[in-house]
Amino acid sequence: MRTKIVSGLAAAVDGIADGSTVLIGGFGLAGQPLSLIDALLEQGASGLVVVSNNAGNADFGIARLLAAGRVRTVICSFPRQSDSYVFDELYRAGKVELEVVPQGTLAERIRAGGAGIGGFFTPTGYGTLLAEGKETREIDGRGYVFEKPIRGDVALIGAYRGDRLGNLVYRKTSRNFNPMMATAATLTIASVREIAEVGELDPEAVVTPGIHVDRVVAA
Amino acid sequence: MRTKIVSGLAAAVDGIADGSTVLIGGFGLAGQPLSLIDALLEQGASGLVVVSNNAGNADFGIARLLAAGRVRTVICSFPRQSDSYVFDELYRAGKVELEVVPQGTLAERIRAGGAGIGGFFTPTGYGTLLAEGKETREIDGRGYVFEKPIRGDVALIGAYRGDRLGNLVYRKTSRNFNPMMATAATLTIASVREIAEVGELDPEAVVTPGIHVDRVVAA
Amino acid sequence: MSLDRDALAARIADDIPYGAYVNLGIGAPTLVADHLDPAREVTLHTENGLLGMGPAATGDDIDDDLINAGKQPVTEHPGAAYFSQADSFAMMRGGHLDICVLGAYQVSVRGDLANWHTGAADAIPAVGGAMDLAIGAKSVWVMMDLTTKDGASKLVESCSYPLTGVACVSRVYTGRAVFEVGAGGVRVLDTLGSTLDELRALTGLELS
Amino acid sequence: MSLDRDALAARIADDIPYGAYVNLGIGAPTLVADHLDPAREVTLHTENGLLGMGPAATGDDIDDDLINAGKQPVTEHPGAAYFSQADSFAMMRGGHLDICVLGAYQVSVRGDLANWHTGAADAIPAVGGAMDLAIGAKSVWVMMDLTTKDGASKLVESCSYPLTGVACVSRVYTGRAVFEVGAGGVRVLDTLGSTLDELRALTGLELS
Repeated sequence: MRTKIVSGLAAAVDGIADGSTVLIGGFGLAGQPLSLIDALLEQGASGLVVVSNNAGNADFGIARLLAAGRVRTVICSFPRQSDSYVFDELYRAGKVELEVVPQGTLAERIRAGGAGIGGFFTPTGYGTLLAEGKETREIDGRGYVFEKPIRGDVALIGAYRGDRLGNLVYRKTSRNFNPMMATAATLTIASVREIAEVGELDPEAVVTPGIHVDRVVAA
Repeated sequence: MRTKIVSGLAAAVDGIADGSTVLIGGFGLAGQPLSLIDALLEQGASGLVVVSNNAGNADFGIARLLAAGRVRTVICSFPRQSDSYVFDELYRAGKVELEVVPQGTLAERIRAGGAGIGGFFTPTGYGTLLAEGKETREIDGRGYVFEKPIRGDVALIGAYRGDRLGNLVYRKTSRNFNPMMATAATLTIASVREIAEVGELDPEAVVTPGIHVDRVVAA
Repeated sequence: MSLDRDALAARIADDIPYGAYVNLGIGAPTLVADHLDPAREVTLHTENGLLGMGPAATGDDIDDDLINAGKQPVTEHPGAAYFSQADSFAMMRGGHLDICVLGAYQVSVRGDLANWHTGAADAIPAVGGAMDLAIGAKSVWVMMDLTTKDGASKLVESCSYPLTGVACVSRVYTGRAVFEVGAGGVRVLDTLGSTLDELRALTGLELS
Repeated sequence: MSLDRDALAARIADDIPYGAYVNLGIGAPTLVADHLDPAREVTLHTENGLLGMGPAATGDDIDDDLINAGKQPVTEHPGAAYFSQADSFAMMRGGHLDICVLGAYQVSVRGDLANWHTGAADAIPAVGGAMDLAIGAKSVWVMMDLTTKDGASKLVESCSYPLTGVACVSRVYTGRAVFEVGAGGVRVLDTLGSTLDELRALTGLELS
């Protein structure tokens, strides 16, 4: 019987290559797949490009990957937080590159990556530093900035429940970036708090259909 | 107490102006808001631009609006059906204009209209008749066509259940174009089969949050 | 020798790998569903907003809210999911489907597809999801007769009908033979008992 | 005379119309929520994916999965809805929110907003949702002190800090006065007891 459920975190992150672009779900801690990030650290891949809303908190999650020197570039909307000292130090030391993207543009670029859209015009950021060097266009009298899709080699997803077909549901605001990231990577790995039986998840309420998910691990 | 629920179909379609662009949900009959369309016919607005997947079936729904001469232009993906004789005759007689849009592009253009996106590049239709006269661009070696957002003055939505705040859920494949259309109109009017109490709809499973809906009518 | 439509559908079903996500176009391709071995756990997508589509609905199972892209009543399998058409076509356009099987008027040797418009001056254009399906799946297969009723080859050097998609088809299943098409031109994958000379005569193409 | 931060929040709350959909930015603007009359049925949006946000969560109500854009635990009201950040920012960018109340470093007389970056050479840039909020809502209101601690006006002819959005703010609430800004320049809406001359002295602007 077909199953995307893998046993154990090591199996979940198996095969992630050095230099991969890794999309990591979560907004702050909500929906951040901490156990998968720890497993990725264990697995050893380095030279990573991490795409996430933040650049790590305190000494866990993305901050651990950063502290271990595994991350070459961070693409995020908000690196600076009260407890982002790991990122801050690396950044000031020139040891990690940063691309700052407005939060809604980040979400939309990832969605575009998963949806086969080649790029789009957004009014967000028009006339600001973050639009410098980017194509702009006036459409119906309003200024827009051209933004390109973002895709990952891998996505690490923090979900609530998932079944063996890969169907996922999230819980409250931990949904955040996870559904788009699940669609935009070559290998999508989801950690779930509970495994559901096939048919248990309401087909009207599945947020990420199984087609977008390659591996599911209970963690 | 605030409520978006209106009593009766006449109140639901009140104020729709001649010349309006009307987004009409549904794919074939599933999710097509037949009672709202009938009410619009009764209300009398003419010179309408109708945006919908199809151009009417037999003698009901959009076909009734067409037969009554209320529609100036149809923007749709698939006008020709076994029972689209009303549209077919008007079209051949030069009495209605037609813009044919690939189905996925139609869905994405309406989504863009509701999401404040100024336009996007899609690979769909590249190198075909439907891309003639449109801007194209090669991105990472693939050809794309530039497509613009679609917005409506009015959206007529066929939902399953809705509450007084305007939250909506759909049923099975009757969801189709309805959620995007609900976001892309100045005035969004939803017909629902059942009114739900506030709090009855699972916040995780609401497909159209109430912010997108102006009027709800049980019909 | 040649396969009839049902045998051809069975052959296509047999070529679909275990666990694939598949969209079957309106018309003959829907026959493929009847031949899919359930043990192979193929998941069917219908672009009007359902992944995990089951067989056609009959009798009391008919539900007006549950239809396929051809607007026929269908059923859902356990583990199904519903979504909007924006999400459904994002799934298609984003390359998440493994295989799409489509009918065609013509396919060119480099994989151009013509299946939405005859080009007739009085035809009412109607594209539906055809152009999205043509360019969306990882592999696009065509199921068609090799020739028209008049004997003209539908596998052609260059399509005379308006295109649905450019260089998008990788494989063409006909009752007379199975072909590979694409940047490298056309190649016969399976003669289905025909001789190459017979196929050359039917198509007017240099075949090997 | 001037309003303290809490009184200013109350004043803003009082200006929000019945039934409005509102996003309150991180920092001082969140105080506005405490002053909203429930009878006015204002619906709060938090851009991390919730419409129908309730008050801050305390004690047993704290749920790590339910936070606001400032990552503080909050609650949900009956009739709430959760959605992805793509949908949440589509809601914002698409102009569906009625009002967004934001803090600011500077606002120009034509409504330019600077609230994300001090421009300091060693600052780590971090924009979050600021640029989306700046251009998304139907009306963008700023809640800020009129002057910095050093006495420099934050309402300026032209922003010296990097912009968050161009010509996007329509109203500026400060403890000293309420201003309208935009294409027509700046206008005092409510002096809150200050004299025009006092406000001119504080801002260095031609005010009327």
